[in-house]
Amino acid sequence: MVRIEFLGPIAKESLEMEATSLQDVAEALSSDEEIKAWLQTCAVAVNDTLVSSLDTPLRSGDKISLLPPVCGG
Amino acid sequence: MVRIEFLGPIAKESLEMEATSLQDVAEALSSDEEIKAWLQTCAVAVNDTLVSSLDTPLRSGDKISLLPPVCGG
Amino acid sequence: MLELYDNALDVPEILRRWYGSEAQNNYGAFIPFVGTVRDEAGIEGLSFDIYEPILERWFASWQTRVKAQGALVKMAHAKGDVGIHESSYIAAVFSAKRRVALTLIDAFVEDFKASAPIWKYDLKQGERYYAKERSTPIEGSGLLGAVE
Amino acid sequence: MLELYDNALDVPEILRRWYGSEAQNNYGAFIPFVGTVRDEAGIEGLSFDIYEPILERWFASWQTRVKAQGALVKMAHAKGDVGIHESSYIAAVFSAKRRVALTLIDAFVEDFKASAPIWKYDLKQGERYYAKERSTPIEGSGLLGAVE
Repeated sequence: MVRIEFLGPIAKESLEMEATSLQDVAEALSSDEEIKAWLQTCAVAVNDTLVSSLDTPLRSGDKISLLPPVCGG
Repeated sequence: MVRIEFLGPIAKESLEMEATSLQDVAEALSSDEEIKAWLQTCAVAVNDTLVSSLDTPLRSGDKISLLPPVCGG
Repeated sequence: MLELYDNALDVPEILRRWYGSEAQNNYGAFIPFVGTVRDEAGIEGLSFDIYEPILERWFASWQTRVKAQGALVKMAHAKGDVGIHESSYIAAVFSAKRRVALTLIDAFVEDFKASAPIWKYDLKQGERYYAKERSTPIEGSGLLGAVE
Repeated sequence: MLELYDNALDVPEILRRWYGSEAQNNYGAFIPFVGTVRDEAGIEGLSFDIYEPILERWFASWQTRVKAQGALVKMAHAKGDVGIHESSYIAAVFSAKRRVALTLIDAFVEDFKASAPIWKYDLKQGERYYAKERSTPIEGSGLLGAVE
């Protein structure tokens, strides 16, 4: 099981799922209409490191974070 | 009579001379070996406004200032 | 030196402390950037969410980068609500030379705006509204949206 | 707002006062630049001469220029001797937007170095030595040297 966290303005509780890569996570989240709208503009971190490939392998216990567009300052 | 002031590190008392243009001032100062060494690197102000032409006319009572290279801060 | 505060920053106190802490360390230039909430668009203030683990990593990577140039960065940011004319953000660079400091404060503040995991909300009638139009997708965003 | 002081600047006090004086004026960005005397080349400190009439005109022209962009500049500088690790110079920009403020503080500080009628001396064993090698001729210099 991996854990998915939605940060900032995404009004969604975190959830857990079975996944061996980000590809699996992408497919699962795309089926949720509410989340799907955010996917185009969100960055993704695995265990608090930003990642850039869907092939990123996942292990049980990993934390995946979705980071929507930012505006600090 | 115009008054010539030497600013900052130029160790020279101010002086007065007859002059109707900066050309006259340039010629007079060039004959002073101590001052001549500064002329190539000094900016010139007439009555506290920087000027860029030797043809600048002068009137009696004008103040001419020589500003050597600067380094504020 | 990354400092997070609940609500508005005490700007004079933070600047005094940062300046004092480096005063004997032979930096010739100190440039703080202070961000203040403007009275605009009928807001009562702004509110901020911060995801601290990634902010700390982002900040640490900057500290390493500027250290290679003999410089130092500091940053303070507010969490939660900050009223109009109060300050939410201070960044600062210390370096030996002015040119390095001027270049780094610009690069740091711009990358902060583009990359730091902080979300801004307008406060209107006590409610938070995500400042979506003023927000920037972090570089590499959209990864999970590439799947059909 | 051009302030000249005998000897070193009280940085926290000046920053506190400048920040406070503009806090309600809806500027979103405040960027001070603080210059501090470095311990280098065996100096005991630096010393400064200022020609105030031309400095005031130079500063006033900058104030007019930044005002056209909705911004504000302030500056403080030391006259006379300033010791190692003490501050001799503060410049600051206030503006609505960060991009304007970042661009203006850079341009202001660089033009200050190139144009402000201030002369710097190294202090060694109580004597002043003109910092000739670090000094810059003001634009248009050499006018009187063009005569044969």
